[in-house]
Amino acid sequence: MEILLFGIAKDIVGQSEIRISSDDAALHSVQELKDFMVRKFPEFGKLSSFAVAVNSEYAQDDVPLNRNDEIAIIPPVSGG
Amino acid sequence: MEILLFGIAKDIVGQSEIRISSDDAALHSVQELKDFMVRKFPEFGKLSSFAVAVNSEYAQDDVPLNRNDEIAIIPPVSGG
Amino acid sequence: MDRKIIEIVQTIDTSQVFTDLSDAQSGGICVFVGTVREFTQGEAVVSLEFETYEKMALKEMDKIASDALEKWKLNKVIIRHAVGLKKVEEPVVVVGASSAHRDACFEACRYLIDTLKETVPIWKKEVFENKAVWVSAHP
Amino acid sequence: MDRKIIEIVQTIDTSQVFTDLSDAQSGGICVFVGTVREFTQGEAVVSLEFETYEKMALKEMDKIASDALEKWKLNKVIIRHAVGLKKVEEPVVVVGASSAHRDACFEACRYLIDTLKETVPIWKKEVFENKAVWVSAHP
Repeated sequence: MEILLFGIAKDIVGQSEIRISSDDAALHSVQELKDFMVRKFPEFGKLSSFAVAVNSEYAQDDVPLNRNDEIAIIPPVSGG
Repeated sequence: MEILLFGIAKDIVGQSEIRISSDDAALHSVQELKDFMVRKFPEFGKLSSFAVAVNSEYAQDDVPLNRNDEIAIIPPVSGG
Repeated sequence: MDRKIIEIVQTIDTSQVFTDLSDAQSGGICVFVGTVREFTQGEAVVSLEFETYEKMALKEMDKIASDALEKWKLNKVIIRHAVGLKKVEEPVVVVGASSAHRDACFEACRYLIDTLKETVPIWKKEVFENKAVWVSAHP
Repeated sequence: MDRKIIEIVQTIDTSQVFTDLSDAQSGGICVFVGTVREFTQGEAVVSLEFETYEKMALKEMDKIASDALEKWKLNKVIIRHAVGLKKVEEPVVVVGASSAHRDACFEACRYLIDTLKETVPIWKKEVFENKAVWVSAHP
């Protein structure tokens, strides 16, 4: 599973994408992905908030994740 | 006394200025000028309203008129 | 440097206004442009004609700009009105303001155009195919 | 003809926006431009860097424009955001709308910028002399 990273998320992880294999963790939902990220990179727990996008749409915590989904971490936006 | 006319006021009178001599009328205030205009050109009475400017400032009805003032009839404005 | 631009012009160049209002202390610029609309209450407008009492109009526009600078924290304010014959889609008025934060420039911009329409001695004649009407003249 | 202009660009040309929004059925055009401000809480900003998740940002911008077209009677709507490095006074975002009457374009313009700042995946890094900060990232 590939996760796209932007803004401060990219800085925290140190790269613009992270690959999570099923050996690392079995992530079945947005909530599980968020928990995993905070566990693996505690800096995520210090953000104001962060969202997850599945197939380039904001996804609620209960949205399931599938292998072919395009998944992205969306830290607090600050456009404009 | 010269009175500047704009917009529909110019159309009503048929010219862009009107000269009122003291033989025509003795106009001592904005109110007297307004009354004179409505009497002489009844179309002024049909307007939504009209104001008078003295020395290029809106003038209340009780403002006195002096011979050297720049006086103008201000029909309802519609800029923008 | 003057923070107010107050002008009556023959032709409005809308491409210029953001340069006029730009400022290093501003994070936001809000601009309203009034243009000639093709239809008024279902009737096709051929053109608009704007006339002004220029000396007084400039004074009134300046008052509005000064009031806005007092009411809100603004960096620059512009009120530019065109006179003469204007065709459909042509700009007739540009008002705008720049400020550090967007609340101020939005509120000021609205105030500028609303107040201009109430107080500035400019008159608009709508020219239709078969008649011409001074706007707002009659009840 | 499409009534929405939705773009992510490297450089914003503010001189173009009124032409983009001009329409024979419109009497008013309201535009907001966000620019780089020199000081943030008293500290001198050297530059801003904007990054985006472009595919998703364009989708979210399109939703905002469509919502505005539903909420108000608008003729055209624009949302154009710049990415990359921006210096003080440079424009970073342009939003705007045209409508027959000015209420609609003012309200819509405000809605466009407010909603963009809440939902569109664009991130701004403020670069100061001695540090760089992702805006809004931390409480």
